[in-house]
Amino acid sequence: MGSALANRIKTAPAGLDCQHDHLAECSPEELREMARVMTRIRLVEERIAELVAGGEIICPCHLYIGQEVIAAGVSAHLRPDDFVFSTHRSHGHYLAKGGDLKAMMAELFGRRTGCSRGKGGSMHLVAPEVGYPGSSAIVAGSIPLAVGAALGFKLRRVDCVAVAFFGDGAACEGAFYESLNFAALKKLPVVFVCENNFYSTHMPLEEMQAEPELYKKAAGFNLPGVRLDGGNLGEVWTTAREAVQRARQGHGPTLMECLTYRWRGHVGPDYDLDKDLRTLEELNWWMNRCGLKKLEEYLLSRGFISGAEAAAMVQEITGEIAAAVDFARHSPFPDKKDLYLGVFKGKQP
Amino acid sequence: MGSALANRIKTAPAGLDCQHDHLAECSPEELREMARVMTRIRLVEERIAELVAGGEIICPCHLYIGQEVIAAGVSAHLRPDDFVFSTHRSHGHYLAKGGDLKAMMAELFGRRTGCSRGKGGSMHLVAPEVGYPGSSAIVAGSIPLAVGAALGFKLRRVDCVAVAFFGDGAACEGAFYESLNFAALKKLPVVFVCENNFYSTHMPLEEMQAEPELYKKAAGFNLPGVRLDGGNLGEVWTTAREAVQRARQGHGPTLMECLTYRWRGHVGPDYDLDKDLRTLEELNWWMNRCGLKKLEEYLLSRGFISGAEAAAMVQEITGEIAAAVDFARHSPFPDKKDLYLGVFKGKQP
Amino acid sequence: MRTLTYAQTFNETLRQLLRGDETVFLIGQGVKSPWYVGSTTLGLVQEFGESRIIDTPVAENAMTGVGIGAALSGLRPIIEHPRMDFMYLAMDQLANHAANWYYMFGSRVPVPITVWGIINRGGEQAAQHSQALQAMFAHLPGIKVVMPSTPYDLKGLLVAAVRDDNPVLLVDDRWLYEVQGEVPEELYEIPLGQGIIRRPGSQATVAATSFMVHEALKAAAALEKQGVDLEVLDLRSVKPLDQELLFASVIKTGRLVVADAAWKTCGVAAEIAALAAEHLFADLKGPVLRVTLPDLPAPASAALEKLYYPTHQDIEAAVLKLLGMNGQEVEKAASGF
Amino acid sequence: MRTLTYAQTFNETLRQLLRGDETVFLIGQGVKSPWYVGSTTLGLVQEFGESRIIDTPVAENAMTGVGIGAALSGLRPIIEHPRMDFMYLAMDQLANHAANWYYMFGSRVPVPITVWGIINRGGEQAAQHSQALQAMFAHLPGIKVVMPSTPYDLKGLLVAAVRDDNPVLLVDDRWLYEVQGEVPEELYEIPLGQGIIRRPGSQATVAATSFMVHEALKAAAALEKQGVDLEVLDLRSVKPLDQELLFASVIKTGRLVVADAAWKTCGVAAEIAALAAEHLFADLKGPVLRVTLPDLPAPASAALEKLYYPTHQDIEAAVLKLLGMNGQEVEKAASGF
Ligand SMILES: Cc1ncc(C[n+]2csc(CCOP(=O)(O)OP(=O)(O)O)c2C)c(N)n1
Ligand SMILES: Cc1ncc(C[n+]2csc(CCOP(=O)(O)OP(=O)(O)O)c2C)c(N)n1
Ligand SMILES: [Mg+2]
Ligand SMILES: [Mg+2]
Repeated sequence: MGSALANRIKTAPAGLDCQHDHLAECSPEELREMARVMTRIRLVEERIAELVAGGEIICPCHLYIGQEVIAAGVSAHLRPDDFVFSTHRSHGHYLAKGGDLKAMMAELFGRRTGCSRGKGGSMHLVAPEVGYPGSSAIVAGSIPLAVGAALGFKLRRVDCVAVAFFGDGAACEGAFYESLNFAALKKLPVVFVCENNFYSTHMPLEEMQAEPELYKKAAGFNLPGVRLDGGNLGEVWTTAREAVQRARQGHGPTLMECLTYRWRGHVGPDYDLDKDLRTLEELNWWMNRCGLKKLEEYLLSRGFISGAEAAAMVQEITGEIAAAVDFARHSPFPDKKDLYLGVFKGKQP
Repeated sequence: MGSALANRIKTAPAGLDCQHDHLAECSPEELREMARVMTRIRLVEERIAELVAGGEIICPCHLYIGQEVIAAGVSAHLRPDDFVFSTHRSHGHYLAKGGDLKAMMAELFGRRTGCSRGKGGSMHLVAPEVGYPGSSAIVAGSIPLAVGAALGFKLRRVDCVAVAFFGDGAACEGAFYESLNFAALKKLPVVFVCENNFYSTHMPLEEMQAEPELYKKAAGFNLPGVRLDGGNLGEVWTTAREAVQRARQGHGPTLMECLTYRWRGHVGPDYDLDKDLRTLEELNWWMNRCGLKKLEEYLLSRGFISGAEAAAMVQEITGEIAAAVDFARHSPFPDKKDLYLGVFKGKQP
Repeated sequence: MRTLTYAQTFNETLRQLLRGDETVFLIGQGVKSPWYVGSTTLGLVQEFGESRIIDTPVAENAMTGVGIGAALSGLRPIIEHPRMDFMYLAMDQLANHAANWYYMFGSRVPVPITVWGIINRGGEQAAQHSQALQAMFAHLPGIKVVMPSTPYDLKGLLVAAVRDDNPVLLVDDRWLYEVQGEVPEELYEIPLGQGIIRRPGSQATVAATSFMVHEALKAAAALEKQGVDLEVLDLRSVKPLDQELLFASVIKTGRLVVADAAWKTCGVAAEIAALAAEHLFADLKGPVLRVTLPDLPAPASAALEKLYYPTHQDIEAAVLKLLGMNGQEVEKAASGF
Repeated sequence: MRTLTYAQTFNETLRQLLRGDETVFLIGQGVKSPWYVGSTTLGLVQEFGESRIIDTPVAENAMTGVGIGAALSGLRPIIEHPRMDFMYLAMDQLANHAANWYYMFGSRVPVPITVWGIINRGGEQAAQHSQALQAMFAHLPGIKVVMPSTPYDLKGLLVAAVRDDNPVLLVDDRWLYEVQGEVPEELYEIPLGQGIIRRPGSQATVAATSFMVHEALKAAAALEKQGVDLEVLDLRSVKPLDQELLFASVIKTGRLVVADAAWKTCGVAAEIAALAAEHLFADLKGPVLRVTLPDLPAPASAALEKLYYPTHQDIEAAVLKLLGMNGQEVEKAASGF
């Protein structure tokens, strides 16, 4: 299941070589920063996987491991006043946009110090201070919100951009098409980033979509749609640069379909290999083309980063994660007063 | 407003000549029957316009005048056990599928003898005995129903076909896209007939749709989409023949976009010419290419019908309409017992 | 003070809100139409342009989400739905998103939207074009629901809704459009959550919403002739509800009829009755009666509509029954199947 | 008789219905998944194939409409929604279409669908993945709503729902999946609209739905030790409602607590309380209390979930309060804002 599409991407002209070309347009600083963002996401997610397995984190966690290139490559072009909207699989987008790690970890631990004060959990992270106004766990639910934020930017005459991250499953929902139409009709500053990881829960894309090449949906609404290798940072970065620029300059929306793969199962730390949902072969195929590893190799081979620097980066991040977990563990739980607080803003009726 | 599109169709290779070619495939009997269906719809609608203007009919009536070719040309290929689903603008579809005129008129008059016993009104006609299981006044609402009926036919292994008639406005609703996807995915025996009359209530199509060439939506779901002149009976008839046949033979759905125009305003007998909604020029342009008139001319010029026969047909229909109005007028209103009857089938709880 | 109709007041208030606050805009179906939403939006697109008066494609779900997203980006949209029946298509954005956002994200991101939901019934429009869905929204924790019955209240509640930092549904019944009343020129607020006594009385309370307030007043006038002194309470706000006023009235009169022109089961009238059963048991002198729609879809035929929609007569019958003054049954309203 | 869990019963009943009637099929998200809807559908796709066990794209609105359309063409679909939260997206098809069709077309075209709506709450899933929406559907005239609490009732109600010619919503709470009970092998029906007394008692009635029936039974056991004799009424069917049984019970005990694990305002508990206020005023010895969710979105943190979901303790507190045996406040349930 899913391998027909995996085959399709296998034959695509993507990979390290192509990446070289695109990445050449990035400065070493930019590349190092993206490597840091991706490594941080990867290590955070792996730690969360452990904490879920160990029972310390209870809330359902949809891990982003394997998809890091996309969040990093897109968010590299965003300012803090740009908005990112995400889904149930939101950790990577939150971190790439600059969301606070401690607040996120505390949220996963259900603590009052969490970014949503323990009321949201993994699927509902928030960081308004850096342009991350909340993620929706309703499939396709935040796509119209991104379009609306873009409309807001336009009405307010600010040159901000809204980005909607969503999965291939979301491309089955009517809200997606209604959103494409309105965004294109009004030429709104929004970028639609479809992270096509070929599965929606247990369902392979071909069983959900009559046209699994999702970028083709754009043509029906007169906006540009492109399909790219979501493991290829260069491709993602340059395409996103163009899409964000188009949006910022008032030329309207773009649909980016990024082919990718979630290494873990739909939810939690497992790999969904049992139960006949997907094959080890397929998983290996995708793990072998890990975008993060390719970027590291690129940086090392160019001398943009030394082995020692890379190790130091990992160590620093590991320390940061440990501190975040520690913070979460020692944070108080919300209590009865918190429960009744904040249905409405302003004085309680 | 709307004239950009009117211009587009003006340059299309449609018209009487083209119609000749296609119509040559119809037998004189078939042509006469379609002429009868179209004339009947036209005359019924014109009578209803009078009755609404005169205050005898209260319920909101969305008249089909100007679009008759489509209902007639499509339904010519349907059997009584095929299903037609329609919208708020349903009179033409109901009549073309064989719905009883008296029951329809009584329904518009709000009488107990109406096809929906006075509970539905103009927007909710029904004739299950001829494959017309009800129309929905929710824009795009009956499109999924048609897909579901098609699924039912497939599961029951009968070679019936479901047809969804809907307007250009419906192509803005997410339900339309969800339906296209599922129908194409499962290769269901359904024909999507979009009657693009360039307006959705007061809104011209270009203000609603980023891609007003609606047939293009099909490509995003791997089903054939064709745009045709909905005033050209030959084009509609041959395209529908192919689409219905594809469906019936298990080759899946087709999207037919039929360009057309409603002569009257969105609802009721007026022409929506005041209030700057559309121009007299535009209306005249469309009225000049009346599909019914063209068909009459064709039949007369070929000698397929004589002037006397045509006049007799009109007279017969006029008599039938008068009888239907009479029937409606003399039918009883539903009463309190009727009001409480029939929320559920079976004994009342 | 000037006398305006409800529809005129709507138009004026929208205009003043749009003039006074650049962050306010109007989005919905028909807002630039000459007829789609009555006369409430006439002239707005001419004054404020298509960027602030956004007539939308028929796509209720995303268009509602677009309004919510715009609110997240700092604006104060008024999201109009020409019929509540179409709001079913927008339920996900309203219930899962707007109503949850502030709480779900730990009080960090407010959603200052006003949802203008129109009840457009009668005229043989039938089951898909007649619905009154206030109860569904009142059931949701995170959305306020107001139901103005007079031009004055409309202005004050609409202003308060737009200025409130939370999702507020304003339920607007087109049967009120010709109601006249005195309305101040300037903008003012009526706090969300305040009811009002429309007519003080001593023998029974009719707690009513929206159009039914006028029916209740008619009933009061008719009953007065029979020597019955009715108190009419206009709830104005269904959520939050002015329990204090409600309770005080019932404590005074000892009898309660609730009038709400929507379905009976799990409706707003059920909630008011339940509150009475919970908190006013000792004060009640008799049962709490509901005057509502029967649990039936709206029929088309005018002959049936006449029987379907509750009127002052149903209220009168209920009150008389409570007072034991009449054997008359509250048939229509109490049919409850 | 065999003892089965509720989840096993679900699986067996579906299997038997599919075997016994070619017109029955199952459509919804996750119906062929090894985990999406618990173990309720395990093995079905293997036995009946992908044409009758249709796992769908994520497109709630159209997929529900597809089920309805299939019903119009002569089939009896079971339309599954893995969470009630997602049903907002299908509200138009359920409310405007399925619930209206039979009435709107003059009793000519029935819509024999069973909607299987799953409550999947707890586990820190938060506001968009925890909802219990029975009241919204009970508010709609044209749809029946049943809420089985035991394996036996599940089977009988599911069979009756599928055989009924009308739209029936079966509200399925995953917290019941491990409940055990005796279940006959063969298919049988429990008529829609019949409640049942789970435990006869004399001092107060607890009318409960679904999972709350078990909490009520726990409360009854606990209260018995304090000498309180509680009657527990399992409503089973919310619409139609077994008014006769409810009224008889309250007439006997004179006291009523309603327990429904959904939002309070305009909820099912409100309706029951309103019915009591309307019809049982003379029989009641005290107020009608509601044990429900507070009017809050579901929070994530387990620490908050513990406070959020009502339990037998809330029922006990309510009963004791009614009996004047205890100053204890029914804080959680009666917080009502
Ligand atoms: C409206 C709605 N329907 C169903 C679900 C259940 N659900 C949660 S995640 C998911 C799969 C989404 O797949 P995709 O969009 O591809 O994102 P991915 O998980 O692959 O990142 C589904 C169906 C939901 N959350 N919302
Ligand atoms: C869901 C929904 N939204 C809005 C409406 C109001 N409405 C009735 S007809 C109509 C226009 C439909 O336009 P189109 O689909 O092009 O059909 P036409 O009237 O042109 O035949 C609208 C918006 C509705 N009935 N249903
Ligand atoms: Mg996916
Ligand atoms: Mg149209």
